[in-house]
Amino acid sequence: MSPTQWDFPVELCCRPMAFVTLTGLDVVYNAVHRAVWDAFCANRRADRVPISFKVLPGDHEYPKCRTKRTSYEWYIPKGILKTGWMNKHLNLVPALVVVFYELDWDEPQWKEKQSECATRVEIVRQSLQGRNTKVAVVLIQKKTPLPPGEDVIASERAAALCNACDLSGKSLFVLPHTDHLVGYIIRLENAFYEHAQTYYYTEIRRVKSHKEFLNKTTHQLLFVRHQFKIAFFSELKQDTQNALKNYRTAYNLVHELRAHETNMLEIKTMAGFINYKICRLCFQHNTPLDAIAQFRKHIDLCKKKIGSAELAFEHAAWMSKQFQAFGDLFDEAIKLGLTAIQTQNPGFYYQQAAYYAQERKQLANVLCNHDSSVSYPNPDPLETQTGMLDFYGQRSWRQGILSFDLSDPEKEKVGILALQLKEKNVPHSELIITLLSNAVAQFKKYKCPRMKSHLMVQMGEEYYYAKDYTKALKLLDYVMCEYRSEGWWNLLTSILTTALKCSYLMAHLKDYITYSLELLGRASTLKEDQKSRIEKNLIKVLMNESPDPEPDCDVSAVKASQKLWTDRVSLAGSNIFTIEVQDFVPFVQCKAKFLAPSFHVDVPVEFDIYLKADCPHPIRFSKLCVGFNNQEYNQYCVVEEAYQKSDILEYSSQGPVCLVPGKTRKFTFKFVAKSEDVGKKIEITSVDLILGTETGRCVILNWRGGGGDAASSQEALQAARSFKRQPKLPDNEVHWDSLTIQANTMIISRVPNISVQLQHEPPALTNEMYCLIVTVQSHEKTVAKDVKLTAGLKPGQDANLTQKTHVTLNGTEICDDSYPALLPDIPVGDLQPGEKLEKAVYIRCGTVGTRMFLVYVSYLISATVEDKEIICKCHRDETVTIETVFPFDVAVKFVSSKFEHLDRVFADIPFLLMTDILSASPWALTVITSQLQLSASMVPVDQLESYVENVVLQTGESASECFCLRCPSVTNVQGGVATGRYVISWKRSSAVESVPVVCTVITLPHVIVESIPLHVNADLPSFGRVRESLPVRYHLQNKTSLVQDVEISVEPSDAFMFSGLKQIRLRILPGTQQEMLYNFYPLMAGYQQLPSLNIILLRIPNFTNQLLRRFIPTHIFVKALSCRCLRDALVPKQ
Amino acid sequence: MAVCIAVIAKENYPLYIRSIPTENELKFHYTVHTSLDVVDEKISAMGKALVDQRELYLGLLYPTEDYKVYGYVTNSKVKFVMVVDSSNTALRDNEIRSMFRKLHNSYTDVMCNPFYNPGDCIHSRAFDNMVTSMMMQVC
Amino acid sequence: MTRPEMADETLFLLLHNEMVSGLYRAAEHGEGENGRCITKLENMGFRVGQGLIERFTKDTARFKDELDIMKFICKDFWTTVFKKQIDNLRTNHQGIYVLQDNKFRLLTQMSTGKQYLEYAPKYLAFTCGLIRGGLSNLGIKSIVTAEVSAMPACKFQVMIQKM
Amino acid sequence: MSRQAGRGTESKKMSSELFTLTYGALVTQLCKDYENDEDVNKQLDKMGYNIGVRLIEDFLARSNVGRCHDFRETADVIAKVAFKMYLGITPSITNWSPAGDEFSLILENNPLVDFVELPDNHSSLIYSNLLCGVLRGALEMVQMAVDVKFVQDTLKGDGVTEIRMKFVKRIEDNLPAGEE
Repeated sequence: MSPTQWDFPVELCCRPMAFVTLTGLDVVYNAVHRAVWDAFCANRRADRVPISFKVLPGDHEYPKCRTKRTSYEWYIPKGILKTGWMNKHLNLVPALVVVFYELDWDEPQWKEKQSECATRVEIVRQSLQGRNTKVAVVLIQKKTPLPPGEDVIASERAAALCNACDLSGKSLFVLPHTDHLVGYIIRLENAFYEHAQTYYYTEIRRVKSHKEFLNKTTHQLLFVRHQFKIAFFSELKQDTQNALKNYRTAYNLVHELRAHETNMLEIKTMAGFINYKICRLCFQHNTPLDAIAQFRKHIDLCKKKIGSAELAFEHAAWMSKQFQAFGDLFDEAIKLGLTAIQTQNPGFYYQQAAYYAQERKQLANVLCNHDSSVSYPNPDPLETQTGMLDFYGQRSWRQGILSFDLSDPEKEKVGILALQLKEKNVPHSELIITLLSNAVAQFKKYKCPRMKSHLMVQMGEEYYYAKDYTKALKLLDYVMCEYRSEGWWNLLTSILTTALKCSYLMAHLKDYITYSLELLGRASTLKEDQKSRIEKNLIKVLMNESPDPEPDCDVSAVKASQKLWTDRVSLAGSNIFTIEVQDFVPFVQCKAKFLAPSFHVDVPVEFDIYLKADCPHPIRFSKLCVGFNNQEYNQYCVVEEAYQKSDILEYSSQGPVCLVPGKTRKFTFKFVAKSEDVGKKIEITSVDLILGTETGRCVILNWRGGGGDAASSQEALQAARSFKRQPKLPDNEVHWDSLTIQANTMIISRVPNISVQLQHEPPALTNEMYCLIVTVQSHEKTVAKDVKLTAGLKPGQDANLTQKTHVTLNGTEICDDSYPALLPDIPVGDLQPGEKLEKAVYIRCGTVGTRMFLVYVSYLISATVEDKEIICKCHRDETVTIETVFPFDVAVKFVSSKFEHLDRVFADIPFLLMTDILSASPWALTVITSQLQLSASMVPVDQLESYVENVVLQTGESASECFCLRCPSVTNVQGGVATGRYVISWKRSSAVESVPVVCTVITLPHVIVESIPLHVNADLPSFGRVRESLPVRYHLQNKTSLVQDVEISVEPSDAFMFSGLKQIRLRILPGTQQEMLYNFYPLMAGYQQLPSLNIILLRIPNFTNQLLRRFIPTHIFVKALSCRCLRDALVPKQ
Repeated sequence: MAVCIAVIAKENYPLYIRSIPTENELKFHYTVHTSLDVVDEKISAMGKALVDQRELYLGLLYPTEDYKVYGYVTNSKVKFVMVVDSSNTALRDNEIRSMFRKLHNSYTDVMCNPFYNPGDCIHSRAFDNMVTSMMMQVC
Repeated sequence: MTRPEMADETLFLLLHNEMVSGLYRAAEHGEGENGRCITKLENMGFRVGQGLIERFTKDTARFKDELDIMKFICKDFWTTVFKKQIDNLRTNHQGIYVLQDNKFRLLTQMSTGKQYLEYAPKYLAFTCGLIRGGLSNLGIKSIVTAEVSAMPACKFQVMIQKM
Repeated sequence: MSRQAGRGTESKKMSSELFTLTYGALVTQLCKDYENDEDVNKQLDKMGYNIGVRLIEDFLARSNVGRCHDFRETADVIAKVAFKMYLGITPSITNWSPAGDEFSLILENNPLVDFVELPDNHSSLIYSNLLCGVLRGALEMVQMAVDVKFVQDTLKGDGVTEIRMKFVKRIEDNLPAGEE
């Protein structure tokens, strides 16, 4: 924005710096000079002294200095501060003039040069007539100077030059233009800075010196002026402390001035300036609280200083500016590191500035509404010869006139008129909005969301006044939800009202309707009459007519919009608007409720839609339709009425979708669920309520899900807690609050009407074909079609079970591993009502353990729902847990021919294999047969045949067999020799013929085979008799391939006498055998130990008798005497 | 005396707002609403504060040009906001304090009225009178 | 308002008993089904709790945290209402508190021991509500249940529902 | 800011708020449960009666007042002892009927109605009707049939609360009075 009359002048706002002019530099054509100048200007950082340089020609004319006043006796000041003054000392009157001159000490034409330099200095001095401005000379030299003192010529010529130019040595400088330029420059400018400071110091002294001449009566203005000047010079001198001090006094002095309507503006202007300086310095000194305090004081002092009533807006403008300026200073300080807080941040000042800007606007509207005939006065009373005022804050048409009574009232009038007419063209809203948005930015930063929203509302409203409706709506729309969500209804209402106006003036249909919907709703705090006005308008709009204008809208704007509306109307038809009402509080409330959380597929799904209107008059809707996650159903859930456009106006409470205010209306819907939706969730995804008709305009109020809106949840909560009595309602009506939304339901399959029974005889025996008889009976009224049976291992159990379980329908043969664990969907045809069906399922379990089996019967049946044929898929399932056990345990052992347990057998020597089958099954088993399948390394000694054929074993009974085997040769392998397999064929005794025999194979244990050098066996009768001879024949067989020397001895025993070789050594050839005969003669009866036969193999010392004992008997039973013998014994010997 | 007195629910919606009829009430509604920013801040800050600092009286929320806004929060997180004319310098912190106390007592009685449903807007003669007295009384 | 600070306890106990039996009587006469009696008593307690806590916390400092509040309930609140403190407060620090009263006022006039155990719930519903209401007004949503093993001792379990 | 110190240390005395609020909750609950105020009043009276018949025992036990000789004496005991003991107030006894069989209890303030503000839709509710029931029940236990009702109520905007009691008859054989 271009600076207005109220903006502070730049010279006030800038930071005052010592003003130094540089002459004798040709920065355009002379490269060296250029370089020098650049060195002065280039990067002036904080560490460089604060000087503002300016290059001027040597003969530049500086402002003339007025001749010093000798006495203030008759002097009457015409104003407080000249508008030119600050600028003069910032940019026109230098503190120091520097004359640059190229001159080396060894200059040949020294004389000439010296005098030229002198004249240059003189010229400068001339034009600074009467000022204290210092002059300095800088010699630009090509050579680097020698250290001081060493260069004799230099020092003397320097002295010469000084008095030629009548300069003190301190004011003569040498600038060797070498590579260290910048260094020299910095030294130079520091020197300049000192000169400047002394200059400003003297200026301060000068001003102070006037003081004594002044008197309180006539020179009040001067007190202020001088104080200000001192402060300002102090600033130039960079003495901010004193500056501040003096500004403060200046400030107090301003307020001591006699204020009057005519000089009010001047006083306020100056007060404003000084206040600005003070605050600025306070912030600079990092004492923000002082700044704030000063500002508060300032405002309190000036608030009421309004000035002339006709120009009241000026005061507002001025106030606004004060606040804005302070806000800026504050913000500036923060940028430089000051920390602000939530309750004390620049935002408040911008906000206040905006507030005064608004006030200014209102005042302007009142004071400046001259009708168009009034023209701007000519000549322009605001014009001045210079184009500017002489003193800050004076009236152009009476500058310098101090008398309080208006010398020329006519002139005054014209002047005021001019100002008023000017004010008329000020873009107030623009100003206000800028300030507001500044404030918004601040409050955003300091966590004040609500304040922010509030300001945005104001911005919106301002845009509305500025007729920028689009922007207005954008803002209002943005903040509405804040107020809605926090439930500040009357704030929301007022915002909506403005929004409605905007949308009306833009003839923006959708918005217009949306806002109307909410303004009619329960959240709106509008009066009934307003509501019914809006409702009427809404209906008009729906009937494709123009609505009446909103109250107190700008007349011209209304005209414009009416035009727009008529245009809109003309292009009627196809005007369908969908409005998502969920997120605000529309005037119709909606709740959808399924009657049950789940429905069987063969009963109709039912739900209610409850609607309630909060608008003043009954209203008719053309259509109500409900949307589902499965659109299939949408078609069944529509209520529609065909009515003429005209009906809409007359509020007859008839018609399917007519809502009477405050009454809860219920719509019940029914539909038949699709059978493919069984097991799925049906969800109401939308409820659409259509207002108006396609022919006219048509609004679709759309609720996502089962209704509800921005306010409903809180209301529900309150209602739940309430102790209020709810008046009794007729049965068909309900209390709105007591309704809860239930927007989804499950579709579950039809209840099956069949029975499934299972018969079987647990436990199952490993590997048998376990029979499970499934009996299905239909109790359906109609035929159950396409009955399918799924049977087998219930899925989701241990994976290994699946490998070891096999199911088949064919029980006549053992099924192998190729069979599945579960037989899916075995078709078993149809079932007539009452019909019974039996199916045997055979299960083979390869391992013991518990298994869960599933029997699942599914079928189709047609049902009529709402006289609509549907095919329902029903199913019933049964699960059963079956234990599998071993049918029997088989024990196997090896024994010697003497039935002694063997842990090893001897090559080529017969031994016995004994098997023992112990039934573990609770059911009787029939062993069909058994079979011994020998491995190659074993040979049977005699014919192998089963001894247990068709043996029936009850639980716990066992059947044994014994086979005589021989292992021909020692083919010893690690872990012994494989014996073979023992195969038992069996079935349940109870099982029918057709049931297959189960073969259980037992792998026989391995046995260790050893060779033996000498095999001995004995022939002897099975028993002996006392005193009867008992012949025993021992066969000794050499199993080695060597001749064996054998030493045999028989130890005597008390129970026997015997005849035969007592001790003998003999030799047995390889592979042959020797026979020894003994005749034992038992002496006593009983189980007697035989005389023991000891054999020693000379070649094989470790051949022990223990080994022998394996083969030959050690005891024998001896019977008592026979009678005959007794008698013989009794006959005495003659 | 107060120019506007408001009771704000735990959830920050207004339970009761009354302002002197002469002024534009909407303005006060905004003032009260915006002051909640500061209340929120103070409460959240207070959580950490020491016991003696956890006073119910929140003090001056923020000053505007022409009004001072004070705050108070009950243990049930219901907020009282009182707007006072800045020109009215007679009102010291202590007066404000005691006014809030009165308000709180009166509110408590409302809470104890069996026919009042907590969370609903306050319609109570007794409370009205109390508020009126505070807006009338010249401190 | 000049209101008498004290009322007589007997009157309250009788009132409470009569509330319980009155409600059940009404329920039997088909005026409101039986199951809702407990709920009704609980709701009444809730409302009373809200009111009481508002009064009792009028002069207290703002609470520091949940535990601070629970302590207040066990000490000040309980004392004011039942003339004794809760005997034992335990918590798992995950939002479950168990308040144990070894001689609960509303059970003392019923014969001690296990004799009338099954009637106890009726006589505790109101108090459960009282606690819940108090807490809810202090901004703590909770579920309160009671458990009696041997009268007149009684445990109230408060389950805080985080929002 | 010291927290509420534990009150009601001396036995039998307790925070009146609990009683008042509980009664309030009861009344509002009944208002919700019953169709109209008349039913509520009935219910309150009935409950009061049941309380009364029990309260009397406690009363006789704790206040060792002997048998009353006439209705006036009864009135005094009710006002000066019973009300004081149970509600901490002492209503004044006024406008006796000439026959001396009827009098009024005037309650300046009624603890039951502290904080209560009747909504407009409960014009016919007799908020404190429980008291009538209590008095009736209690007296019946001492063989006195009385008729008790509110004739003024501060809740209804009357200056005071007035309970009117009328002596009906002596009950000769005291039949055990069960709950009504």
